[in-house]
This record gives sequence, structure tokens and C-alpha cells, in this order.
Amino acid sequence: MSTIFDLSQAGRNAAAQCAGPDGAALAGLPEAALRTRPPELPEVSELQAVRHYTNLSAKNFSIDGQFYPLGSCTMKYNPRGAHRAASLPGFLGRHPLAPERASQGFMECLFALQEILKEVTGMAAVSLTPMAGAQGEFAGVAMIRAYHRARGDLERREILTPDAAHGTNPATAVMCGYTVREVAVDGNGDVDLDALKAAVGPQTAGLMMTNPSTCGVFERQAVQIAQVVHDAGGLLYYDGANLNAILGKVRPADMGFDVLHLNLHKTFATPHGGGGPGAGPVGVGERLLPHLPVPLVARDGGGYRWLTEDDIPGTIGRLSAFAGNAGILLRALAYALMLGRAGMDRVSDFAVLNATYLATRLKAAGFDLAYPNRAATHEFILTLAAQAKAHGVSAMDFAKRLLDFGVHAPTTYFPLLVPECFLIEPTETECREELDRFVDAMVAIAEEAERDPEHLRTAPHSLPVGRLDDVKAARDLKLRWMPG
Amino acid sequence: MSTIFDLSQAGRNAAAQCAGPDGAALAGLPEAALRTRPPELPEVSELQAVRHYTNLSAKNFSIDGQFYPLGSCTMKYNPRGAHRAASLPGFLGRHPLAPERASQGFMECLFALQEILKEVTGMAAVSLTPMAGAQGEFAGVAMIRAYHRARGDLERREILTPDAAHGTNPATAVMCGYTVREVAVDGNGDVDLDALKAAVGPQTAGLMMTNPSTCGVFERQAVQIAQVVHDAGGLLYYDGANLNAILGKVRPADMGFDVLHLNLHKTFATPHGGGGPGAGPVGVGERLLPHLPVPLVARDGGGYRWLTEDDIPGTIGRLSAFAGNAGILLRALAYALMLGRAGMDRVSDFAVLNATYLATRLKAAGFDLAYPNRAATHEFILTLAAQAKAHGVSAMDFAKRLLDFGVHAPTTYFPLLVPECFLIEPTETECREELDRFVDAMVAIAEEAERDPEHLRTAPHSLPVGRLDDVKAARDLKLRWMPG
Amino acid sequence: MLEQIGVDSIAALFAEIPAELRVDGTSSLEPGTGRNPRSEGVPPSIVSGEAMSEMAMLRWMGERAEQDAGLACFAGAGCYDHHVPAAVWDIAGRGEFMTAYTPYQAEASQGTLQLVFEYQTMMCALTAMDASNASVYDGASGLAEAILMAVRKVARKSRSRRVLVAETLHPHYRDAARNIVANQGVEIETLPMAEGRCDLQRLPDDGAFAAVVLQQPNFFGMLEDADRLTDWAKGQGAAVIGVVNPLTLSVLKPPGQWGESGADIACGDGQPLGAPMSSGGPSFGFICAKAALTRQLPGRIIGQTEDASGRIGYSLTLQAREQHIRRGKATSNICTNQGLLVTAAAVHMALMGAKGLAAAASASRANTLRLVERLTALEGVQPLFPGPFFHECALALPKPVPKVLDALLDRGILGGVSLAKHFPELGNALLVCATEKRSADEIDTYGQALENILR
Amino acid sequence: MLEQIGVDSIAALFAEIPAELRVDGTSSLEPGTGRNPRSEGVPPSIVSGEAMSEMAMLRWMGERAEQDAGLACFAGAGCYDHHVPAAVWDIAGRGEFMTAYTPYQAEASQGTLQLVFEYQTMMCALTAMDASNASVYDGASGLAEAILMAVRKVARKSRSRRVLVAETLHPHYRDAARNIVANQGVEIETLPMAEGRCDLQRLPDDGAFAAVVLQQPNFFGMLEDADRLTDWAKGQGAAVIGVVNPLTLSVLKPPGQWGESGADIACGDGQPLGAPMSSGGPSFGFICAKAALTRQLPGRIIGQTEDASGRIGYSLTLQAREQHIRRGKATSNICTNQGLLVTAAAVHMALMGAKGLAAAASASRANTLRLVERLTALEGVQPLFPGPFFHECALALPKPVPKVLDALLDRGILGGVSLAKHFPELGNALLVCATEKRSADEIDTYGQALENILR
Ligand SMILES: Cc1ncc(COP(=O)(O)O)c(C=O)c1O
Ligand SMILES: Cc1ncc(COP(=O)(O)O)c(C=O)c1O
Repeated sequence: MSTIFDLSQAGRNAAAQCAGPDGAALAGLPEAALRTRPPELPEVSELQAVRHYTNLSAKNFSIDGQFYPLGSCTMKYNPRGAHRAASLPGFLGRHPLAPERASQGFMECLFALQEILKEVTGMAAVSLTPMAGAQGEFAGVAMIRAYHRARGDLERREILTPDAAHGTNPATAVMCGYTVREVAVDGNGDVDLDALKAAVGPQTAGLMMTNPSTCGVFERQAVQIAQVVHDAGGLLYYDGANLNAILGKVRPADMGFDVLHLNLHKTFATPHGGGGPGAGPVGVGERLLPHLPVPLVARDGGGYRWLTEDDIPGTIGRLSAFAGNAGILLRALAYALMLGRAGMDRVSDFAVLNATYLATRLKAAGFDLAYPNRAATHEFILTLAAQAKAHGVSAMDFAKRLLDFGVHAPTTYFPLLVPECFLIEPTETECREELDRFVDAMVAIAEEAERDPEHLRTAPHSLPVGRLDDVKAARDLKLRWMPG
Repeated sequence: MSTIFDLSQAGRNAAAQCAGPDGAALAGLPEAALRTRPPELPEVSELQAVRHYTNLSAKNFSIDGQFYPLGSCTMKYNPRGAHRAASLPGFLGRHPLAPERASQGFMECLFALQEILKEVTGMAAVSLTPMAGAQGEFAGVAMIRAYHRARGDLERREILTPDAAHGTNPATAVMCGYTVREVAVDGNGDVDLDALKAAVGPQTAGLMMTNPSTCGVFERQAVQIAQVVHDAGGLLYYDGANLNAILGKVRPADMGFDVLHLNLHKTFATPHGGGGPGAGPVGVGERLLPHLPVPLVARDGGGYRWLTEDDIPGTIGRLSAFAGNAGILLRALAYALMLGRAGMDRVSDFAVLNATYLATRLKAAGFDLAYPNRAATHEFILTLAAQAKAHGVSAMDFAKRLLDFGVHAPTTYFPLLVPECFLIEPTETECREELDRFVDAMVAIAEEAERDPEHLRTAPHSLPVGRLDDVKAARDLKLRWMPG
Repeated sequence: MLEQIGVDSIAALFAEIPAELRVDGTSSLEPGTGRNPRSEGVPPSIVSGEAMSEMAMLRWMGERAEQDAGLACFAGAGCYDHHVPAAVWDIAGRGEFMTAYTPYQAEASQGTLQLVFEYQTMMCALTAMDASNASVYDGASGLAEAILMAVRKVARKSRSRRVLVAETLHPHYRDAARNIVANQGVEIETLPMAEGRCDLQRLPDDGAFAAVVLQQPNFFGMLEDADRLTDWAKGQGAAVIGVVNPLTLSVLKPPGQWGESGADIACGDGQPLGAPMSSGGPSFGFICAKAALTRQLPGRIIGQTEDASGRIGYSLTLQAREQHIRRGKATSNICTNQGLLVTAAAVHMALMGAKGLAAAASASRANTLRLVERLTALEGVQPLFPGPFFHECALALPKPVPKVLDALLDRGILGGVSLAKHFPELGNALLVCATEKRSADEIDTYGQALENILR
Repeated sequence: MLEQIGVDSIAALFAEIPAELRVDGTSSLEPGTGRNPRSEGVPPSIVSGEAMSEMAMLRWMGERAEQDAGLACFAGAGCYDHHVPAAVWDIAGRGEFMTAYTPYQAEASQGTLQLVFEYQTMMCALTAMDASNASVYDGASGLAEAILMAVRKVARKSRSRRVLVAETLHPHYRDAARNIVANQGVEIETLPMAEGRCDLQRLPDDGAFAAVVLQQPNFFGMLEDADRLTDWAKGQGAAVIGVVNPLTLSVLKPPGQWGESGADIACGDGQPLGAPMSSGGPSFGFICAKAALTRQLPGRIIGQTEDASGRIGYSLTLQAREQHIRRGKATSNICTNQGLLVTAAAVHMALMGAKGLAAAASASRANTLRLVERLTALEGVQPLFPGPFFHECALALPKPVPKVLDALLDRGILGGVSLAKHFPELGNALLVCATEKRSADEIDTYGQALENILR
């Protein structure tokens, strides 16, 4: 499809968007500060822009159009009502530096969300400001660092993670100035406790862990792990990306975690927007209270006020220009309000029911579960190693072929320790019929893999483009449109 | 694609939409007034509904996606800003029977629109209440009837229309209790003046006419026609569906028309919505002032007030429960404000430029214009009679094949007097590149008609369904979904 | 482009317009006089005729919208402040639906066509009828179409052009219907009321009517004895036309089941199904009919069919009823209808389901009950009629209603609709409605305000 | 479904969770105590934990949104009240964009991928840089990423971890950047200011800095001598990072052209390109760089490529920089970014074009000039600095700013941002901004209000 630049014609514009004074307003500015030529942005009519981007949008899979069983990513339906709530003019029009007096409605919303998140996690306090899961991790690990420093404990240079951990965990540790040591996961998806015991020591600042883990199983030794790390003087970080599996069933605080982040855009409601935005609030136990990132909302007499560096001198400080992704926080609150407490509990009920049903049916259809002895959680892992060996088709080939069936591929090749893997998370918002269609598609593709493996290897066949050459993309770097 | 009923599962629902008291609220109502079984509406989750209708929408052509050169229908881009304006909460939330005191903002908008429409048409007054062009026609002809009646002139039983007239014209005349007499159009698309002279008489209530006519040419004898009809004691009705061709160039009042309607959803901004809604305000000269449909807005001292039957005792009355399609009127005002006077003039400039360019290029490419001696207006007619004769392909086949090129077909088989015709209206909002693409598609199809006419006759080939069997639709009537 | 055309100016393209008719732009429409044709009563920004940017236009219109906004709405009378799920207009507002044309090219319009087919099915389910059209303009003009249907078909034998309309019908519906059908010589007569409902004691029995029109719930929110009225009318050889509120059909007996054999036509306004009040428009009119009347329906109808390879598809059908084919012999002159509102209604019904609609209807009734209880606790405020009412109620006030409404406005309350104009004989009568959107607080505030005003 | 699974209750699916850890629902999280964990300071409706319908939720949140609404905004300081064309969010809000995931499956994500590719191109055009990423969280955290880029790459020779940051940079940017980079031992030092701009008299010349950070226009809305500062910094072997407002780049010299050879990195916040203020988020951070730094960019980058039949397509590229591939060795830990806001920004830029953006920037400057003129006509109100400023201006007031702002609030005006906290040494200093959305009336009302307050 043409790019918007191909459509551009010199001098064309959307007149209703171009009103304004002429150059006179710029008189008096130093010549040297001004542009000599206007930037080469597209010159199109409003119709052209609308039509171009409407037609582009049609080239996307999306939750509104397709089933999206992307493990770890939690691609579920996010109620339009939550989007509407966050889009109320009063919220969209609020300036971030409006005085507290003119912000009580907004602050009440944030405070309510803080309280709800405290309740579902069991933590002592929550700061909403991190702008995604990874920034939540950053805030959490920075707090761990601040904690040790505040105690004069300066030799703790290492963060532990299970080797199955999400990439953001080690990357975060490094961003916080730590080195990373990975701990093996055993054949049942649990952390190898002996390996952990061997790994901890006076250099251990803490351990980062997801539960249910990225292996799609519940880490049964959570309490023991906490014990080992705490005994070594380290703190426990809970990566809350999978909280939807345990809402109302078990609280991270009770498993011994000292700090966590939540991916509101997964467990709570935010459409993923083709990559973002999200929000990654952090919750802490008593020990890390002095280090929470600012700003936070506190109740004060009859109203609400911001807590800043002045109130929390040990804070790791602010991590963004203002107070995080406010609009995403409002969506999460709207979602929590519509669910209510009982609805929140049903989230994990249905997330786990759907995943377990899908795992059961796929297993019955002849697919191999990576952890056949374990119960599925909100997600589970399939390994296509047998198919790869027998027919020379990879998990990637399966994934691409699924697209032709109008189903988004599951997460592939993560976690890396399972060969040819599909990490499958149907989420709680899909209905049984959709799950059954997925099984049908998988079965059809498995048959095709026997009959005509080449058809898989060259998939997809019915999308706007065929399989794209990633190597070329990286080798002949074209990162922007150039004329001609 | 499945229907929403196929997706339905007993007991499923979108919980956030189902809150409310239980049956208790109905206690005390007579049993006999109540339903015994709930209506069989679909039972689906919110996700299912959203996904179903999102995917359904993808099966439509639309202005946001495609070029739509539909003659007479004026499928142009309608600025999103106009939609936004009409969607302002203050407008959407206004109850139609709110007292005038609480309606001054809204009424000021309607008054402004009345004035603008008076100006562009030259008429003495405008009533905004008709809900589409055809209801505007109804109002206009009912006013003609009221006029003759008020004068005791009861023998005028006939309305004249050119035989090329839009179907709503004769249908309207009949709805108003008239019989219709059609007057022939000559080989150049002008009304046959002699035939008209022969047709008028004491039975003539009036004549309905479009200009530019449905032949896509400007009726040059407009003034003479008016003379003939007026001399016979009849009144002149202007069907304003094609006003976009002459905005700022000539005013219907100056051509001698006594009454007209405007299709705001064509000349002004309203997306067509898959069939509607529209708005068809009527404008009148002095003679019909006493008969305007109510309500209207009048200026009164410092404010605005409604004119009703009490103010206009000769009114033909109200034609809807409230005051017409208010939201569409607001869109039209927004559009007029963004155009301004100069922009309004440019509408006809570009509408006629685009059509003339397209006609010129198609002619050069070997297509036959129906009126080769005439200037195109905002639209023009192509006749594919030669192609039909040579290759046995109809205008319908051409039309269906165009769909495969991602272009909506022009209006076909209207007006009926031109064989195998395409009535083509590119509108003022399309750019030259889009027009060129259309020519390319037409040329490609014409070549294909020679090479492989069957491919046209079985088109379309790339849409969700192939050519549909209309005969079957009418013969085996299925007007609603039935289980099984 | 001009070069290709072979002219040297855009002006040259208009050469066929006789010179004496030409004006030079809308900007100089009163040449010579120097007078600006838009002056009196129009704001300066409009008089000037300067183009506004989108931003300036939205500011201008935003100020006007704001001016009328913010009232707690207790008015009903044919237009109701119901909640519309956020998803409804997120979907209906998609360009693919909103900027599509009438689905004449069926293969390129399956989205709209299937949706309307589903809509027709839903409306038949709500009304217990066999066929639905794809919409007419609104409830009132739709009633006129329904009357014409009945007169054309049902009354062929009797040749009567007289139609009996309940006095309890919305007066605007009666007016609009009369204004439309009178041109074809159809006469509207009145079935009188007693205590806010059709007077069963005064039913004529001369069999002279082509059709009888009932509204359920009626204009006053009251429930008619639809069974008995239907049986009586049919006994007289008249067709029965039920004017109904589709939301209430989630719990009320559908017209197709009234009496022994049901009404013949059900029509009404679709506004309660997903359309904001929007000053009364756009909403849409629906018309559903028993099978015998299918071919009398006005406007578009979608049917299911197939393509050559047997794939199911949908297309406009029975087009021989319509003006673009039948011209003067069409069942109606309607062309453009209210398609987008039907789109919203279909999505609305799918999202709400029977359960959600019933919940909204019941909650509206519960709120109205609560309101009536609160208001009639005040001295001199009484229900005008003994009942039963559904979710609207006519009250008798001890003071002139317009003044009371005015005083309520000062307190941010749109207190209802005065019946003074159409039913002066009812005295100080006010029609109130509290939908599911009215909170307990708002109802209480209303009560408090009225208490203060009447004091 | 339970049957297929072979269990008899949903509870059984959670059997692997050790019993002692189980809680019985969020509803009983403080068992035994009987205390409701959400009590103090939370509205009753939230304490109760009852599910709200969509309608009830929208009412509840609507009341809170309304509570803070309706101020005429004269605050800027990194977040601006610009007009966003209606089409922008009509498009960005389409389910296909809004509910898609990160485009890991390229073939099923060409919509997002091509759009971001176009976005990257537009950002390169605005900044005169060679490459852009697909967004980071916001301007402030993005600056931290830019600093880390520079420290990693540009300063390889010098091995310096010291970064010089202009005192005229937005203080929140400085704080956030410091809080982030300090963990990696990067030290932030300050380039002092004089008269609201970088003090050219006090430029260090010991060549010890890995990077120099300038903001243009700076926090006070002033225009720095970016050419000279850039040349000086590069002369010292430091990388130059320009923090810029993308809207102003429609008329201001782009960082890529500052001085002899241009800045190395341009970053900033994309809010002025189509994002509503929304309390400061979500907006997005952008980072553009010269070619030599492309592989240091954090986050996602889209590249053009082909499929087997030569059709052009787009995919994520240079993924070896990213955490999901490189884990601990990634250029950043960022994963989720601000994709939807980038979608809006691309549509915004396409709709506005260079002409529209320049018009908005110029109108904002014109309005701010008008405002400053109006306010400084009052006694005791003066520009704090001699200029030149672009579309924000710091004013000296004769009274404490917080009190003045409070009094302005009473009149419906958000009068600007107090500089008291971050720049106490500047006295009663107020930063004001009037975007193109502020009407002449609003500016006048502000003047009038301030006049009354200062009187
Ligand atoms: C297990 C896990 N941890 C952390 C993250 C990072 O969260 P975000 O993408 O919001 O930064 C993800 C996101 O996919 C995740 O799945
Ligand atoms: C020439 C002409 N007249 C009248 C009409 C009827 O207008 P509407 O569809 O708004 O009722 C049309 C609509 O297509 C038309 O083209």
C-alpha cells in the first residue's frame, strides 16, 4: 500500500486545520533560531489522511477483530466503558500541574485505585506513577537498591532471576546498576531450590520472579524461595504481569514479596494500542515504604493531596515529567468499579478455566504440553518439538499459518528453555466457541504439516503480505521513507 | 459470516449492561399487559458483539475507505469536525421539549442555519424540519396544495415532472394526492418546451424539477419553464439534490422557483450512514410563506422562540414528532461555518472541475458521453451501450467489476432514459490522483470486456460474496433469521 | 486539470448557466444594496461569512451546546434519556458504517446489509411480527406510513378511508400523521379517553374504520387494555396499528400477541434503543407487520439470498415497492432513511440483550415510581389518573405548570412536560418520567425543589 | 467445560496453590478482623466493592471529572492545551489500532507497522535526524534514555559518565533523568543560566562531559543560542542532546541543524502532537538520532522489508537491541511503549501538515504575546527575562504566586505554573502560556481578573 508520503502533493492541505496568523507572529525572533525550510511532512487533504489511515488499520489483527491467545501479553477485551470514562472531557482536559484544589475529582480516583490495588495485592502502599510494567520493575528494583543503600549495605550487586524470566527482568536489573544471575528452572517449571540456595549470598540484592511463572505454572515453592532470599538478606520482587491468574485466590504479599508491579494494561483494562500505553504501578511492603516513587495521592482531612519528595525524603524520586499515565490509571479504576470485588475474583476463575479447557482439548488432540504434570494457570505451554522433528515445521511456521485462520499466533519461543514453544493465554473474556475454533485450527494445521509442510513454511498466504524477510529489514536498514 | 444469532448462547450477557432492579419493579402491573417470554434477542458477551459488528463493518465500502462516484448521491467526505460538533454532550443531551429558555444555544444554531440557507438559495424563508429530501419534497408539494386550496383553486390535480426526474418526485406527488404527468426531455437533456406547453393547463398544480437535472446538465431554459408553468397558474418546485453544482453561481430563487428542498446530507455535511439519516429543509418564496411546516425558529427580542401552528395558522403542520433531524442540522451548520462564504463557492468550483475533468478523460479514453454536446456539471452520464452491443456486457457488469478495483460503482440505470448508463459524480472532495485511478480502472475493464467478457458478467470476484441473486431474494423471501 | 479539459479558468466551466442568472458568489448575494443578507439576529461571526477553522467552529458551537446543558432530565413524552453503552457508538461511528451509502451495490455492502437483516430479526422478536422494514424517519411520520399501509391493504373491502385514533396517542404523532395522510383523503377521528386510557364504554360499533391506532404505553404512560381493544377493532373489520416503545416491549406484551390474533402493524420510535435524545432527532421510526402486509411496507427491506457459489449474502429486496423503481406507484416516497440509527440500535440490542433491555425498562419504572411517590407526598400533587402507568406518569399540580417548570430550571431540573397545550382540560397537568439514569439523589433533589417551589 | 477438563468445580483448578496461601476472594481480604480494607478516605461506593454497571461507573467517574473541569488553561510547562482535529482520535480510536498488540507478528500488523514507519519518517523530518524509534514513555524518561545512549556510545573514548544539563531544562525532566541514570553511575551536573538562558559566559572547557543537554525552547519558553551551544559542546567532545517541543519544530531550527554539525540526539515529549493533556499522560516520548547512534536507540524500531514475492512490508527491526532478545544487554528495559499516542501523532501530523503545525505554533506564540502584553500592562507585572521567548513566558508578579493562582481559580482560570518550588530565587515568578485555543475573550478575562486580584 502507498505510504502517506506517496499521496502527498505540494501545496495540498486540510484547510480547516490550518487556520492561524501568518508569519507576523514570528517577527522578532532571532533568525538563527528559525527553520529555513518547512519540514517535509505529507501534504494531503483531510479525506486522504482519513482514508489512508482507515485502510491501513484494516491491515491489523486486533482484539476487536480476532482471537489473540498471546501468552504473557493478556490480550483480552477491555470494556469500551472504561475507555469512555477515561475520555471524559474533564479528565482529558486536566492540566497535570493544576492546583490540588482544582484536582480533587481526579485525585479521588487515583486514591481509590491505590486502595483497590493495595487490597488485591496485600501490599502496604501503592504508587501509580510507573508508565508500564518495565518502568514498574525499574521503580521496584531502584527501591531495593535504595533500601540496601539506606542501610549502608553497599555490597549487594546482584539480582537473581529464574532463567525463564521475562526479558525485562534482567534488563531492568542492569538499568538499575546490578548484574544478573540466572537460576535454573526444573523440568516441572519450578525454580530449582538447590540452585537458588547455591546462588544466594551477601552479594544478593534481591530476586525477581513472576507467579504464575512464565512457564505457565504456579510456582509452588514461593514461600520457600522467599525464605531463602530473605535469609540471605535479599528482597523479593514480584513481577505482576500474571496477576490475572490469581486475583482473589492468593496475594503476592502473603507469598512473601516485598515489592511488585502490576501491569494494569493486562490484569486491568487497557487496550494495548499496538504497543502501548500501559501502566505499571508498584506496591511495597513496610520495608520499602520510605522509598516509593513520587507523586502519590494521600488523604488529608476532607480532601486529597500529593505526596512529593518533601513528604517522602527517601523516595527514588519521580520517573516521568508528571504523574505517569493518568488516562490508563482511570481505565483501570473504571474496570475495577465495573467488576466489583466479586467480579475481580471471577477474572481468575475464567482465565484459568479457559486456559485449562484449551490445554485439555489440545492435549486430547495430540499436542504435547511442556509441563504435562502440572495444572495450567491462566496460560500454558505447548511444545511443537515433535512436529518439528517429524515434518520440519517450526513453531514459527505454525504461528504464521494460524494467521491464515484468522487467529493471532500465541507467543512463540518464549520462554526460551522450552523448544518450539507456544505460550498460550486465551484470557477470561473469550467464549468457549472461540476456544473450540482455535483447537480446530491447530488440528487442521497439524494435519497440513504432515500433508504439505511447505504450505506452513511459506505461510501466511491470505494476509496483505507474505512472510516478511526480517534479515533484510536489519541488513538493508530502511527506517524512514525516502522519495523515489 | 455467522449472524449474531448464531453466536448466541442461552444465559450469556454483557453483565455491565444488565444492572437494574429485579422483577419487583413490575409488580402491580396487570398480568395481561406483560410478556410471557422474553424476546429472542441475541445472548452474547460484550466482546462478541463488538467483534461481530467490527468484522461486519469490514464488509462495507465507505467513503472512509473507497472512492464512491455515485451520481446524484453526492458521496463526498464529510469533515469529522462536523460530526464532533453535533456530538457535543450539550447537543446530544438536549430533550426536544426543553423550554425555550433552556434551549437558546441550540435555537441560535438553527436560526443561523436558516439564514445561511436562505442566503444560498435566495428564498424568503426556510423551515428545517423535513427529515430527508423526500420529506422535503412532501412538505413542498403539500405547501403547493395548501396554496391552491387557500385560494379556493381546487381543480389543480396534477404535478408535472420531467421524465428523467428522480423517483421521489412522482412518488411525492402521489403521496400528496396528485396525479403525475411526465414531460419528455430532449436529446440534449433539456426539457422539451413544446411538450411542456402542451402539458400545462388549469389542472396543473405545479412542476418539480432538478437543476442541474438528473441528466447531469444544466437546464438552460429554467426561466422559460418557470414562465410557462406560472402562466398556467402552477408553482415551481426545485429539487435541491444537486445544489452543490451551483452554490454561489446561481440561486434557485432567481430561476423562478417558488419552493425547494435541500439535501443537507449531500450539499452540506452528513455522512450517509448506510442509508441515512439526512435532512431536507424547505425554502419558500413569499407566496408560500403562510404554509411553511412547523416548528421554525424566529428571532424575538434578545432571544429565539419557536414558531408553531399558533404563529402560522396556514401551516401544513408538523411532519415529525419533534423538530426534525436536529443532529443533522447541526452538522450542516458546522460545515457551513468551516467553509465560510468563499468556501461555499469553492464547493461548486471543485465539484464541477472534478466532474468535467473525469468526463474529459473518459471521453478521450473512448467512452461515450450521453450528452456529448453539453458541459458536465457536478456529474455527467456515460452510456455503455456500445460496449453492451459489442461484447454483451451491461452497465451492471461494469459496475460489479469496478468493485474489484476498490472503487464503488457509479449510479447505474438512472436516469432510465439513457441506455446502459453510468451517472458519475466524483464530488469536490476527491483529488486528481483518485480520479485518474478511476479512469485507469475503467480502461482496464473496457479492455477486459473485449478479452474476457465472462469475467465481467460474473464479477465481482474479490469481495466477501460473489454476485448475489436478487431474484431469489425476492422469490424465497427471508426477511429475518430463523433458527436451524 | 484545466489544461486537460481545455479551458483556462474554472469560471469557464459554468458557461452554460445563462449570464443573467449568474451571481458572483454567495458572498455578494445582495449586490448593489450593500446589505449583508445575514444580519438580523445572527451572531457576527456568521454574518461575516469568514471561514472558521475546525477549532474555531467547535469553540463556537461548544459555547452554544454548553449553554443548554447540564439539566437533570425528567421529561419523556416520546424521547427518553436512557443509558447507551459506550460500545454502541464506538461501533456505529466506525467509518465503514457511518460513511457508507445505501447498500444498492450489495456485494460491497454486506456489512450494512447483514446488520439490518439482524436488526429486522430483532424488531420482529420484540414486536412479535413477521417482517420489519429498515426504518422510516421517526415514530410520528412512521405512523402515517402505517396508516397508509392499512388503508391500502386491510381496508380494501370496506373502502373506508376513516381511521380511528386513540385520544391517548401522543398528540404530535396524531398531528404529524394527520398532516401526512390527509393529502390522500384519509380522515382521522378520535377514540375518546376516560381516566387517561381509551374509554372502553365508548367504542363505536359501526364497522366503518379502516384502522384503529392504539399506543401502549400510551402518551400518559398508562397501560391500555390492548387485548380488548384489539379484539374489538378486529371484530369491526379494522386493522390494528400498535404504536409502541420498543424498550418497554422487553417486558410488555408485544403487539403481535394482543388479543386473539394480534395487531396487524407495530410501529414507533426507536430512540430508546441507542439513540441519544439529540433534540428529538435523528432517531428512527420502525414499522413491523404481519406477513400479509409485508408487501405494503414502505422503505427498504433486506432479504437473505445467495451468490452463484451458494454463499449466503444479503440484499435489498421487494424493491418494486420503492420509489426508485415504482415511482408514482411506490408504497411511499421515502428514499434516505435513518440507517445509522438502526446500526446503533442493532448493536444496542445485541449488547443489552433481552435481559439488559428488561433491566433498563424495569429500572426506569422503579425510578418513576420512586419519583411519583416523592412528588405526590407534597401537598396538592397527585397522580392525574388511577393507573396503571409504566414509566411515565401524569401529575396534577396545585400551580400552573409552566411556572413550576421555569422555577425548576433555575435549580437545574428539567421537570417534565406540560400538558397544558394539548390537554388544557386536564388542568395543571405535568407528565414526568425518570429513566434508569436518574439517580436517587436527583430524584430527591427534584422532590426538594418542588417542595420549595410549591411552598 | 469442567466436564471436559475432568474436574467438578472451578476451585479445583487452583489446587496447586498451597492451601495456606489461599484467600477466599478479594472480598474477604482481612478475614477475622471484620475490617474492610478499603475504608479510610474512599467513597462508600468503592468501599462496598459492589459491581457497578457501566452506567453507574460512568456517572461516578463523570461526577469526578466534572468536578475539576471547565478552567481556561494558561498553563504550559511541558503539557499544552492544543487543538486536536476531530479526525485524529476517530482514527486512532479504531479498534484495529487501539486493540492490537505490539506488532510481533508482522504479517498481521502491517497497519500499525506502516503507520509507525511513517511516524518515524515524520519525526526525522521535524528534527532533521536520521532515525527515530517507535516511542518511549514520555519526554522526561526519554531524556534519561537519550543520556544513556550518549554515555554508552559517544563517550566511549572519554569514558566520562558526567553529563552537563542546562539549568533551563524543565526541572521535572532533570529530576526524572537523574533518578533513572544515577543507578548506572551517571552524574548530572548543571550548566548555569543567566537571564533565563544558558549562560554563555560560564561554559566549562575541560572536555570532561559525555553529553550536554539543552532544551529549546527552554523551560521558561526562551530561545537558547542553540548553534553556539552545540558548537561549543561538540568542540569539547561531548554529544549534544536537544530536548525539543515537536510542534515548535514546525518553525524553529531543528536540532539536526544546530551549529556546524547538528545535535546528536533529539528527544522530547510528543504531547503537542495530538494528545490531550490528560493530567500529563499518556503522551509519548520520542527519540531521534543521527545515523551513528541508530543502534543505541532504546525500544522498538520499524524497518521496511519485503516478502518472498517482493511486496513491500514492514517489521520490527534491530531487535537485538531489545530486552526480549538481549535481556541484560539490551539498550533499555522498555517493552510496552506509548504506541497508541504515536498512532494519534502520525494522523495528527498528516492532517495538519507542516502548514497546520506552523499555524498552531504561530498562533500560540501570537496569543502568548497578546497575553503577556495584557498582563504586563498591570502594575508590578513584568517579564522576568528580556527574551526572546516563544510561546511561554515567565512573569514577575507583585504578590506570591500561589495566592494569585488560587484567586484566579475562583474565576475559572488556570493562570499558569508557579516557579516557586523549583526556582525560589526567581521570586514571585509565574510561567504562562496561551495556546492557539485561547480566545481573545479568555485572554482578556485573564487580564481583567488579574487586575482585580492585584488591586
Ligand atoms: C512477565 C512480564 N513481565 C514484565 C513485562 C513488561 O511489562 P511492560 O510491557 O508493561 O513493560 C511483561 C510484558 O509483556 C511480561 O509479560
Ligand atoms: C435528485 C434527487 N431528488 C431527491 C432525492 C431524495 O432525497 P432523500 O434521499 O434525502 O430523501 C434524491 C436522493 O437520492 C435525489 O438524488
